[in-house]
Amino acid sequence: MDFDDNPEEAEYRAHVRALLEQHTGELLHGGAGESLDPATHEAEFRRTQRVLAEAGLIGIPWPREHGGQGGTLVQQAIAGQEFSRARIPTLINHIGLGMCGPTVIAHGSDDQKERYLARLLRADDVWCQLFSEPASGSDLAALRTTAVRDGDDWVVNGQKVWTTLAQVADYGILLTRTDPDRPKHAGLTMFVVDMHAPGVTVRPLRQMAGGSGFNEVFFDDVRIPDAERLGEPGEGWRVALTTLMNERVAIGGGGSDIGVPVETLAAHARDRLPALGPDRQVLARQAVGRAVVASLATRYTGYRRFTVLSQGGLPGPEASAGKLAGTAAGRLVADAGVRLLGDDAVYGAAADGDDTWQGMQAYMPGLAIAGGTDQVLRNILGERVLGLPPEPRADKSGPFSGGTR
Amino acid sequence: MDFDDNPEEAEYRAHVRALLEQHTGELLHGGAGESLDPATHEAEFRRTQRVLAEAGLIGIPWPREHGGQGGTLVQQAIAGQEFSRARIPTLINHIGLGMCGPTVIAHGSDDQKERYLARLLRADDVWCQLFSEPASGSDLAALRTTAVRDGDDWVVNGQKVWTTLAQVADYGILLTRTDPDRPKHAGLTMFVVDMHAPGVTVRPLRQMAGGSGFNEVFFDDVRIPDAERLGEPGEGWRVALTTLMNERVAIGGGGSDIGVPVETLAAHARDRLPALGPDRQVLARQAVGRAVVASLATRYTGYRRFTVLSQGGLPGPEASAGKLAGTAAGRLVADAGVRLLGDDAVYGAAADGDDTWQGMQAYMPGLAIAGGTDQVLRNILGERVLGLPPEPRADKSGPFSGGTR
Amino acid sequence: MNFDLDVDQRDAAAGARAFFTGSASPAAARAALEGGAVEPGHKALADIGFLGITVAEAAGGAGGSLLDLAVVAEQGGAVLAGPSLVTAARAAVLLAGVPELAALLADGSTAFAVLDGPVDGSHASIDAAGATLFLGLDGGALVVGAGEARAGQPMDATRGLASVRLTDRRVLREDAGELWARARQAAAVVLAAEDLGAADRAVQLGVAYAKERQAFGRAIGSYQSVKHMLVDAWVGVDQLRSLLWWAAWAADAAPDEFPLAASAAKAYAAEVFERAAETLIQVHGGIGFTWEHDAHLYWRRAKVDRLLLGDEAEHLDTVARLAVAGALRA
Amino acid sequence: MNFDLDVDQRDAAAGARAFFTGSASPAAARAALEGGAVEPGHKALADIGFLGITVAEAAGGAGGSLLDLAVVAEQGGAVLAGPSLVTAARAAVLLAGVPELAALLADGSTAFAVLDGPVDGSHASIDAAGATLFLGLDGGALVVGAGEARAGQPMDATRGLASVRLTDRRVLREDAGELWARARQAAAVVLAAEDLGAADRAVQLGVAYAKERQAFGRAIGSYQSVKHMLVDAWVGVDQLRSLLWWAAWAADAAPDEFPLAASAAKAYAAEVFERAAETLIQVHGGIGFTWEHDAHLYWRRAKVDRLLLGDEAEHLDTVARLAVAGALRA
Repeated sequence: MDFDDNPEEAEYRAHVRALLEQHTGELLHGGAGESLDPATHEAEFRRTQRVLAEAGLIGIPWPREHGGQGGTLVQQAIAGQEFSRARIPTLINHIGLGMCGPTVIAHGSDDQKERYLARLLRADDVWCQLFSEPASGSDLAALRTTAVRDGDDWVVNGQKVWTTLAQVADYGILLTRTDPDRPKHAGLTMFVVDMHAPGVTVRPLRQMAGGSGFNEVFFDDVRIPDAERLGEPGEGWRVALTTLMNERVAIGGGGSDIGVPVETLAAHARDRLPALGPDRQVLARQAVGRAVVASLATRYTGYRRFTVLSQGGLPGPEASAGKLAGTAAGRLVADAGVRLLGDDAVYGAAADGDDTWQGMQAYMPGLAIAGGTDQVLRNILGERVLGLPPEPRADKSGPFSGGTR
Repeated sequence: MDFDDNPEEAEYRAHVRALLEQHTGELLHGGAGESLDPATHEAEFRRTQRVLAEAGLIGIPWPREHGGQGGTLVQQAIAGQEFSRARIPTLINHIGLGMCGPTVIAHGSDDQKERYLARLLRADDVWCQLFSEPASGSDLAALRTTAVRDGDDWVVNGQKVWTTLAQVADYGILLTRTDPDRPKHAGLTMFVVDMHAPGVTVRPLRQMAGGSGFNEVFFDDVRIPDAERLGEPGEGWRVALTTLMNERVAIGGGGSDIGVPVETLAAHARDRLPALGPDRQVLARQAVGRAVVASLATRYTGYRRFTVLSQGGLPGPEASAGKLAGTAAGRLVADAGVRLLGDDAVYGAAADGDDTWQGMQAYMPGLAIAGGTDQVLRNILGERVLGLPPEPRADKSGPFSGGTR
Repeated sequence: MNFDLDVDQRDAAAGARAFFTGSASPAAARAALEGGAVEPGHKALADIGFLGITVAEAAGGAGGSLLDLAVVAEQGGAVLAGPSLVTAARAAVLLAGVPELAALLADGSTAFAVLDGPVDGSHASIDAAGATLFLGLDGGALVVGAGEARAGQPMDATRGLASVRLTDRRVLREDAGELWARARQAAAVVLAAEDLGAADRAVQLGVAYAKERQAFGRAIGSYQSVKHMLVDAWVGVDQLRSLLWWAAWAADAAPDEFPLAASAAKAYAAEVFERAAETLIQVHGGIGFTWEHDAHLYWRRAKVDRLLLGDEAEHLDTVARLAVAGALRA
Repeated sequence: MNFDLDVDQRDAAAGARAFFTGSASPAAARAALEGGAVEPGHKALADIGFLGITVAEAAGGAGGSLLDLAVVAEQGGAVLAGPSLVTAARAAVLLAGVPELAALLADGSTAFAVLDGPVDGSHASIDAAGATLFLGLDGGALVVGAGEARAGQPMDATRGLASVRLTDRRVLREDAGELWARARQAAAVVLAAEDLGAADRAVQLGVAYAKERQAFGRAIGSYQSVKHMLVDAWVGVDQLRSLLWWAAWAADAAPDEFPLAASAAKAYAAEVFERAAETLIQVHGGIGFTWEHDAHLYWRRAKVDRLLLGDEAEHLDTVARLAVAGALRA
C-alpha cells in the first residue's frame, strides 16, 4: 500500500509536467478559487485545449485512429491532476471529451467520426449534450422533444434544459422522440445537431448561486440531415446509455474534494478561531473536525477507486457513492466555513468581498441535484451495488402517447 | 389560550382525585421509573382495575348500556393523567379497554356484548389482540393463520406474535384467514378466542432491553364456536380497521413524554454536569438543550391535540406524528442521559445499579418499530395528512393463495 | 386546557394573510437582491397598524399580546415580507416606559432599529439599513440615537442587515439589562414566528410540486424518498407551531416560562426552517436551484435567520442552563 | 498510487475470517451477557498468533505492521469476537522496549490489559476483567503491575470492561507520555478496524433480510425508505474502510499523518457503526429487537465502542486541532 506513483505513472507524470512547462505561455491559468467563465474567455479556452491536444495530452485513452493516444484511464487521470496543479481551468470541451466523443466513437458513422473527432479534440468544435428537458430530469426517457422525418431530413421541435456550455457549443448530441406510439424508452433517436443551425436558440439559465453554467436550448423547426443520426431510429435510449456510462467514468474521480478543499477550511479556521470565545471555539472545532473527517473519508475512498483504475479496472456503480458522500461532506465544509465567519456569516460576502464560503454554501443545494439527485444515486447504489430489488414500474410498456410516461 | 382545565374539566379532575384518594389503599402504586410486571402481580393489577371500575373511572367514554359512563374522551384523558399522578401503573386490561372492547361494541352480537363487556371493564377477564404474525408485521393483511369451518365451529391453526399481555389474558380478538382464494384483504375473518381453550400456547418473547412485554401465541387445532365470530366471514379486515382506529386514539396522547420525562434529564444533568471538564460541559449542554427542545416540541404538540379532543374533536391521522417525533425526541433524551453518565455510560447500569438511562437507550430501537414503524408512520402522514399519492400496489387483487401477497 | 388560537387571533391571522399576500412576495424578495425595495415596506406596515400591535393603547398602539403579534408575523414570514415585525416587538418592549417614542414606533413616523452588539460598531442588525433611529445597549444603559449604517452584500435582502455606529446617543434608562434581555427574547419569538410562516409555506410549495411533478410514470410525491422528506419537514413545522404559540403566550401569561420557551422556539425554528428550505429545493430538482424559482429566496432567509438574534447553539445552551436550573414545569 | 491491500494481507484476512467464523459468533456474545465465556478467548488468539502480529520477531512476534493487525481485527469484529486485539496492538507499542514482557504478550502466557485513567482506580478499560497484568500511565511513567478489577454490569459482555486498582507497580519507563499517546492511537485504529468489520456485517445482514422479507407484495428492500437507509449505512462503511486503511498504513509508513488519521478513523467508526447497528434493527422490524436475534448484539457493541478510547467529540476535537495546526497533506 502506498500513495505514490508506480514507475510508469511517475514517468508519465514527469512527461506531462515537462510538456506543461514547455507550453506554459500558451495556456490559460485560473486564479485559485476563482473560476473563469468559458463564455467570456472563449478564445483562450479553445487555444488552451488545442495546444494541449497538439502536445498529445487530450483524448489520452481514445483510440489512435480517432486522434487519441491509445493510453490508459490512469494516464488521463494523471494528466488531469497535473492540469489542476498548473491551475489550468476545466477544458472548454470537457463535455465533448467525456460524453459526446465516446458516443460518436461507439455509434457514429465512419463519415461522422472522420468529420468530428479530431476537431473535437482540438476544440475546433465545442460540444454539448442535449438530453434533459423541463419535464424529464431524473426520468430522462420521458423527454418530449420531437424529431419528425421529412425527406432526407428530420425536423426537430422542443426544448432542452440544464445544457452545460450550450452558449459556446458548435455541436451537440441531441436525444429526441421519433415515435410517440412506442413505449417511452423505445421511441427515441439520437442525432448530432449543428448548434448554429437556424431555429436553435440558447438562453443562459441563472442559478441561485448567481452563475449561469447552464442553458435552456429551444428547437423551432430545426432541420437535421438523416446522415447526422447516431444509431438507428428507435435506438436512442441505447445510445444515450453509452453517454451516461461515460459520464459516470468522468465524475467517478480519484479523491478530489467537492467544492472548497478541506485544507482551505483548516486555514480559514486558523484565521478565525482565535476571534471566538472559548465555548464557541469548542463548538467550532467539532464542526471543523466533522467536516474534515467527512471530506477525508470521501477523498481516501476516491483514492481506492483510483487504485482500481490504476490496476486496469473500470469504475463500477459504486462511483455514485463518491458524489453522494462528497456532496454531504461539501455541505459540512461549507457550513463550518460560513459559521466561522462570525458576523459576516449573514451577508453574501465577507467584509473584504471574499465570498468563498457563502458561494460554496449556495452552490451545494444544486450539487445534490445536478448530475443525479441524492435520491437517484441512492437507488443506483441500492440496486446495482447492494443488489436490492428495484421498485415495480408501470411506465416502461404502453405507448408514450397513450399516457404511459 | 391557556393550559388550565376549564370549569367542567376542573370539576371532573377533582372528582377523580377524590375517588383515588378514597380508594388509595385498594390500588396498586408503582415506583417512579420502575415498571411493575403484570404477570408477576396479576392479582393486584386485576383488583386495581376492578376498584377503579366500581368507582366509575373505567370505560368512561363507553355507552352506559355496555357498562361505560357515557362520558367524553377528555374525561378519560383527565382520569389517565390522574392515574399517572397517583403512580397507578398502566391498567392490566389497557388493550381490552382501548382496542378489543370497542371492536366488540362495534361488531359483536348482543350476546357477546352481554357476556364480555362488563367483565372486561372490571378486569374479571383480561383481553389481548391477536393480529401480527411473524410474516405479517407492517403488512398486517398478509397474515396466514387459518380458520376452517367445521360444523358449528371453526378450527384455527397458526402463530401470532408481538401479543401484549397474552400470558395473562382470558380472551383475545383473533384475525384469521378463512378464504385463501380471495385477495389478501378479502379473505379474513375476526373471532373472539378463549385463551384458555385447548391448543392455545403462549410463549413470552424476550426483548433486547431485557423485558418480556410481548408474547408468541400458537394455535393448534383450536376450536372456536361460530357464535364467537365478530362480523361476517370475509369482513375481518373491516373489523380490524375499527380496532386499529381505536389504537390510534389510544396512542394519540395529550403531551406525555415518551420514555423518561425531560425533567428527569434536567435533574440528571444538574447532578452530573459539574463532574465534567469545561469543554465537555459546553458539549453536554448542547445535547441536553437539543433533547429538551425536541421533547417540549412533542409535548406541546400533544397539548394541541388534546385541545382538539377538549373541543369535541377526534384525533386525526396527524396523531401519528406524535409517535414519530416522540420517538426521535426520546432517542435524544436517552443519548444525552447516557453520555452524562461519563465512565458508567459503557456499562449496563450505573455503579449504584440505576439503569434508567441505559434501559431507555435499549428501549428506543423497539419503540421506532412497535405500534407502527417510523417508515409506516411517514407513509400515513404523507398520504393522509399531506395528501401525497400512495405507491402503486400489486398485492391487493388476485387470490392470496395464488402468490398475490 | 385550551392550547389554540382564539377567534380574534384567527381573524387577525386571516386579515394579515390577505394584507401580506397582496403587498409582498418572494418575487419582491428576489428583486430586492438586485436593488429593489423591500416590500411591503415600513409605511405600509405602520398604516395597517402592525408596528403598534404590542405598543400600549395610551401610546397609540393596540395594546395586544406578543401572541397577537406572532400570528401576524407568521403571515409576513410566509411571503418573505420586510421590514421585520421583530423590530416592532423588540422596540415596543424597550420603549414601554417612553411613551413619546413608543408613539413614533406605532404610527411609523420614525423607522427604528435595535442594535445587537456594541453601539459604536454593531453586529449585523435587522432592518438597520432602512432605519433612522437606533436603540442600543451601552454599558448597561438603554440608549437611543442617530447613526451611520453600513450594509454588507446581502444574502437575503429583505432583512435590511447593517452594522451601525451611533453618531449621537441619549440614555433612556440606566440598568436596562433585564429589560434588554426580555426585549431580545420577544424578538427571538417573533423571528421564530416569521420562520414558522416561511417554513410552512416552503412545505406547502414542496407538497404541491410533489403531487404534480411526474417521474417514471407517477407523481414524485408517491416515492418514499420524497414523501418522507416532506413529512419530516412538515412534522418539524407542526411542532414549531406548538413551541412558538407556547413561547408567545408565555411572554404575557407565564413570565417564568418565557426565557426557556423563547430560546426553545428560536433554536427549533432555526433547524426547522433550514430543513424545510433545503427540502423545497431538493424536491424541485433542477428548477429548484434556478434564480427565477422562489425556492432559493426561502433558503436565503433560512440561512440568515438561523444566525440572527443568537444561533441555535446559543439558544440550546440557554435552554439547557435554564432546564438544569429548574425552569421546566413539573 | 496503490491504495489497496496486498496479496499477503488479503490472505491473512481470509485466514482470520475462517478462524473467527469458526470460533466466535453473536450467539457467543449473547451467552456472555448471561455469564458465558468470551469467545474465542485469550488462549485461542495467542495460539493462532494474533496477539503477536505487531510484536517484534525477536520477542517472538510476527514483526508485522499495524495494517497487518487491522485486517485481522476487522474479521474479529465481524463476529463480535473477544478479547479485543486492541489490547495486543496497544501493549505491543508500549512494550516495544521491554522484550521480555513483549514475549509474554505474544505467546499469550500473560493476559495483559492497558488501563485508561488513574492506575489507582481506572476508567472502564478493555479486557481488564480477564487480565492478570496491567499497564498504565502513572504520573508520566509507564508502569506495570497486578491489580484488582471491578467489572460493572455489562452492556456488551465481550469487551471485558472493568475498573482496576493496581496493587503493585513497577516503572518500565519514565517520560512515557509520547509513547503512551502513540499506543493509544494504535488502539483507536484497531478498535475502528473491529468496528468496521462489525458494521460491514451489520449492513450485510440488513441487506440480506431486506431482499427476502416481503411486505405489501414485494421485498422490503425495494422500498426507498429501507433501500436508502441501507445505502447510507453502506456508504459509511465503505468510507470507513478508506480512513481505516489510511490510518493503519500511516502508523508505520507516515508517522506525521498518523495522529490525525487515527482520530479521523475512530471518530468516523463511532458514527458509522452506530448507524449500521440501528439500521440493522430497524430493517428487521419486530424480530430485530428481540433478545434471540443477533441485531442487538451489534447494537450493544456499537453503543459501547463509540465511547471507548475517546468518544467522537474527543477525536473530532483532535482532528480539528491538528488540521488547524497544518497536519493535512497539501
